[in-house]
Amino acid sequence: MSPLEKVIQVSQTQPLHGEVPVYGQYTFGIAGERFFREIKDNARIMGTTCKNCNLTYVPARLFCERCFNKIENWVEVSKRGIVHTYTLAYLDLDGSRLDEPVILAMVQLDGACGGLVHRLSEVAPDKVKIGMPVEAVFETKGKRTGSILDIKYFKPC
Amino acid sequence: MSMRKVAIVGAGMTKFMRRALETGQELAWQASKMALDSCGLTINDIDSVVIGTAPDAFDMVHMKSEYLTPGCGAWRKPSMRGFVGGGTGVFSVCQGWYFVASGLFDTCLVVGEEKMSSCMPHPQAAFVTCWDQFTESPLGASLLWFFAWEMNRYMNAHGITEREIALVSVKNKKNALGHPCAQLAAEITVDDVMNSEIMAWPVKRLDVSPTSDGAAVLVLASENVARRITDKPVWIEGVGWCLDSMYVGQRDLYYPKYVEVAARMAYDMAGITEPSKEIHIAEPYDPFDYKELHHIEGLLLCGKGEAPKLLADGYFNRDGNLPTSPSGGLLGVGNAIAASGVMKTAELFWQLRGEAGKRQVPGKPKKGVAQAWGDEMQVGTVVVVGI
Amino acid sequence: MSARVAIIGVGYTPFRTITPDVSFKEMMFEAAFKAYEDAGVCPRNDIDSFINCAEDFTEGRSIFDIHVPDNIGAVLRSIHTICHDGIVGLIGGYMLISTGQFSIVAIESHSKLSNMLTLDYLVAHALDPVCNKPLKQNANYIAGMEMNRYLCETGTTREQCAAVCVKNKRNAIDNPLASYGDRITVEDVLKSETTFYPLSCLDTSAPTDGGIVMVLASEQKAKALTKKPIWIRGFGWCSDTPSLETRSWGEATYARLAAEMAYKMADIKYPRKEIDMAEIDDAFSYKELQHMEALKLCHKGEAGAMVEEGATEREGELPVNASGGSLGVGWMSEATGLQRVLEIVLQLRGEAGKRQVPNASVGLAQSWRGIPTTSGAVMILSNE
Amino acid sequence: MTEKIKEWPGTALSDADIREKRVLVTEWKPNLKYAWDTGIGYGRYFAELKNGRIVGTKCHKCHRVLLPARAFCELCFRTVDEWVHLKDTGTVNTFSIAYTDTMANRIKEPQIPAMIEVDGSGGVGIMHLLGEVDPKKVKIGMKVKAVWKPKAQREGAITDIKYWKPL
Repeated sequence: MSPLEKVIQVSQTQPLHGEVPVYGQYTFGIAGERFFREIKDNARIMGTTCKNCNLTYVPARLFCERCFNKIENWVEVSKRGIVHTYTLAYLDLDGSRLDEPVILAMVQLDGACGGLVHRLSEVAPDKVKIGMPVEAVFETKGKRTGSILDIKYFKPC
Repeated sequence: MSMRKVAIVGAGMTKFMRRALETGQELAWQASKMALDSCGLTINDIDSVVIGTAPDAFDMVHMKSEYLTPGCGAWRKPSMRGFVGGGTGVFSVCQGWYFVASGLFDTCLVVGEEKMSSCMPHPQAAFVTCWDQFTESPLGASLLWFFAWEMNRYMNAHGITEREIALVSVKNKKNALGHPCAQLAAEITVDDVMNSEIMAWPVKRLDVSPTSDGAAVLVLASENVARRITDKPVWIEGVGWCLDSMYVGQRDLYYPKYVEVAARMAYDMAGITEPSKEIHIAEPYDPFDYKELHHIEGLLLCGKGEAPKLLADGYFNRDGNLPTSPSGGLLGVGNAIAASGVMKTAELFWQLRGEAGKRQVPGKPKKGVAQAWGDEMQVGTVVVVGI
Repeated sequence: MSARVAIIGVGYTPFRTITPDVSFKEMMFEAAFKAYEDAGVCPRNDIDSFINCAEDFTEGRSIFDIHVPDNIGAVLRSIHTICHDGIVGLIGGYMLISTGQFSIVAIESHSKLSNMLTLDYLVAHALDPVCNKPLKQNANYIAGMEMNRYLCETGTTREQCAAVCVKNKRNAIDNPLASYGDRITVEDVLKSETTFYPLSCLDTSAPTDGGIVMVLASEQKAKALTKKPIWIRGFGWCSDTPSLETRSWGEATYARLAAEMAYKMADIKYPRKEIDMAEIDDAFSYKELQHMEALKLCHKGEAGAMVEEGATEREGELPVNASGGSLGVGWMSEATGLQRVLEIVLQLRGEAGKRQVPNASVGLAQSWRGIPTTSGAVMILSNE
Repeated sequence: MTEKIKEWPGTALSDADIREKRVLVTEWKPNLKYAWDTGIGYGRYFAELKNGRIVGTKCHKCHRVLLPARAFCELCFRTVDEWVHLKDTGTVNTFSIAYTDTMANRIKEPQIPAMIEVDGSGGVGIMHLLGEVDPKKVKIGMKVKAVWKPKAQREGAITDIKYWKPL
């Protein structure tokens, strides 16, 4: 057989399997370190305010992505906000079908230009609405590790 | 054909560190902000952004240039990530050049960022996912194999000794003592290198640059804008880049042909016919000590196999005829891959403007060349700058 | 800068959902070989520079550019990889030629997504490591959230989104390259399994394999080499913030900004009138509508009605995705943008066969890099 | 410029900062899996390795042997013309003695990765390992021969050759 001939039978095909055998270990950064410690230690959600653009970033940032200046002005924002948008996720991370959907929402926190993407709970999926007021439910203090998961979920309020 | 002139007008960088607290976005922002401040510009003055960053396996974020955009000042701006492995840092300067030289943009922020420490269990493990997945990676090939083979071949072809090569490490780590961002600046001896742990013979620990987190940034501008900003623009006079075949086994590793091809492209553009005479200062890529010598030869700054002798004679020292890696290079400052290539170009920017402080080479250099290497002994990227 | 740049050659492999008969290298070679034949150029002598568009983890190789030069005739030549959609690769080539230092540049991108076994994990790996990854969710939830907000802000209905699927899959029947051509109804789409409410299974494009290569040339070379140059009249691209927390959810800001840049460059003032056909990203059905509005082909909230009324059919006033789009052809990762440009090139050359749009002379191609990005590109092409 | 900056940005952490949890970190296993199609060139290359044979391809335009076998010649940019059977002997072009593995861990018994020019290929090398040899005795130019896995254990992979030993 000459190489000019193509692969013409399934029996000639055999893929080679492989994977990416490394994993990620991420630091939280200058702003992230303080933002998540405030959640962990004080159950407070903090933002940083860019006075130039009059925007309060949540999660807190070291710099303003718009005007590119350093932001040093830390402010506490509300644990409450409204559902800016949401979805009912019927597929798991691996693509498999879930029995019950996970409710995921972008929660616009009061007083912030941003907010948090998180789960909603204590609400039936068909009762969720855009514009619905919700509040953060924190893990008990001893269980908080300094993570977005220190907020268990948001619930209607 | 007459070409639109492109200048470097500002530069900034972070310290190079084994592991940084800052996120990749924050590192990029710190260096970008410093570069903008250095030439009195704000982000509103920037039309376009080039994001130079090596494999996603380091920062461990898929499509990491998208993730990095806010830190690179690319919010709602056109931004592009050119990628040629280890050659990316110097290539991103080439890419910034074509952004401005095309006439489409007047300014371009060239950001080199790397956060290698995010890759676990070790940044080096990322390389197992680089090589040919069919015929190379299954053998357990590590990055060091390639460098060891090449160093061995280089020594064998010219009768060079490990001690002669070790002198590069001594020189660069010493040069780095003057660099405020250096990770591994040190006063060491050839014996120290020779006695350091063997990693993959002939490569020993002190022959090798560290893995680093860091960022380095340049501000590029078209001629009319540059002249408004500064009275000391550093012109990008030539750029070149080239990739050789990935099939290493059909090439002789004793000489980096890919660097020569890239260098000739850049020299042609810059009108340089005798590089060894016309270039005053060089920042060749030095992830391993022998690589600096190898690249000096590929850059046609001396004949094949001649670099070790010239090095021993002090020719490449900071006060020598042709100072190489006056920054301290990757061996001294650190090897935050793409950031290091930008750092090398930034060093030439500072040196040509006479702003390199403790590292300033004497004799008011007017023309410099920066170069990076990458991939499976494949990539040459070259920038020629002048005042 | 004033000199024009044209596409003078295109080459592509057949697109299929799986391609076990060729390695990615052989797929790249085949597309490149055909493109160089089409352009009448020899890669080893005539092409000055090469660009490949790819992302490492999609290919499963870090530093993917290692694996590129051999496959497209670029050994020991000036070549670089751009980690972006294929349209941005074409923009890179355009800029290289505009410097005056390069006359002919080749751009390659391909999809071998069938070799990527954990696509959902790949998408999730692009999320912010600190704020988003720890939720351990299938990242396509972002599409569900985006669609929901888009429907809410514009009053667009799920039925209108479904009409996009119906149109694109039907268009794909006439495209020999398309893997997902079918005759379906709005009902079929609405009844298909909900994946991320309000998004359903049929609202979502599925992957396909294929390689595409294009050859660009300066005006002088283009005129010498081909009778049918397709001119690049304008382009734009940009990324909005990647941060889920501060991005816009209802509007495709990136597409609007990219279009503004492209229209300015192409001197287009009334896009709906001046553009004859458009290939618009439809990775999800609502995206076509959201993008049409961002591209100013209609007012906000009007795209749905336009599709329902048939204005974007192949015979309509402004044909959109005559190729079948991603819903009909299949989603091709970073090669998707080139698939869009390929359709415009074939149409403007009059080589689109059964699906030929009559009298088209100005076409728009637009791409989006997919979840979770807010990154897109626009290119305006013309045969005049 | 560099002299004017008092404090350069960047906050260096030590391993202990992470180990002792002085800073927050989070981890992610990417779980990226692939099955790469071997296609025309590598497909046959591996099938022949399973048979205990090394094959390359040949381009009649530049007269080069392509190894590992490939379907097209990257220099002439055309499909190749024929398969060629090569010997399983060769010459060491260059080598290393490696004391670290791919994860950067120290290993006790060094590996000897080498570039081996396969006989009959006109000097084209493939990457592999050397075995049954004292690392101190390895030399560039040394003649070697492939040591194959027993036929039943071969799976059509580059690892069907265990290593190469001195001839």
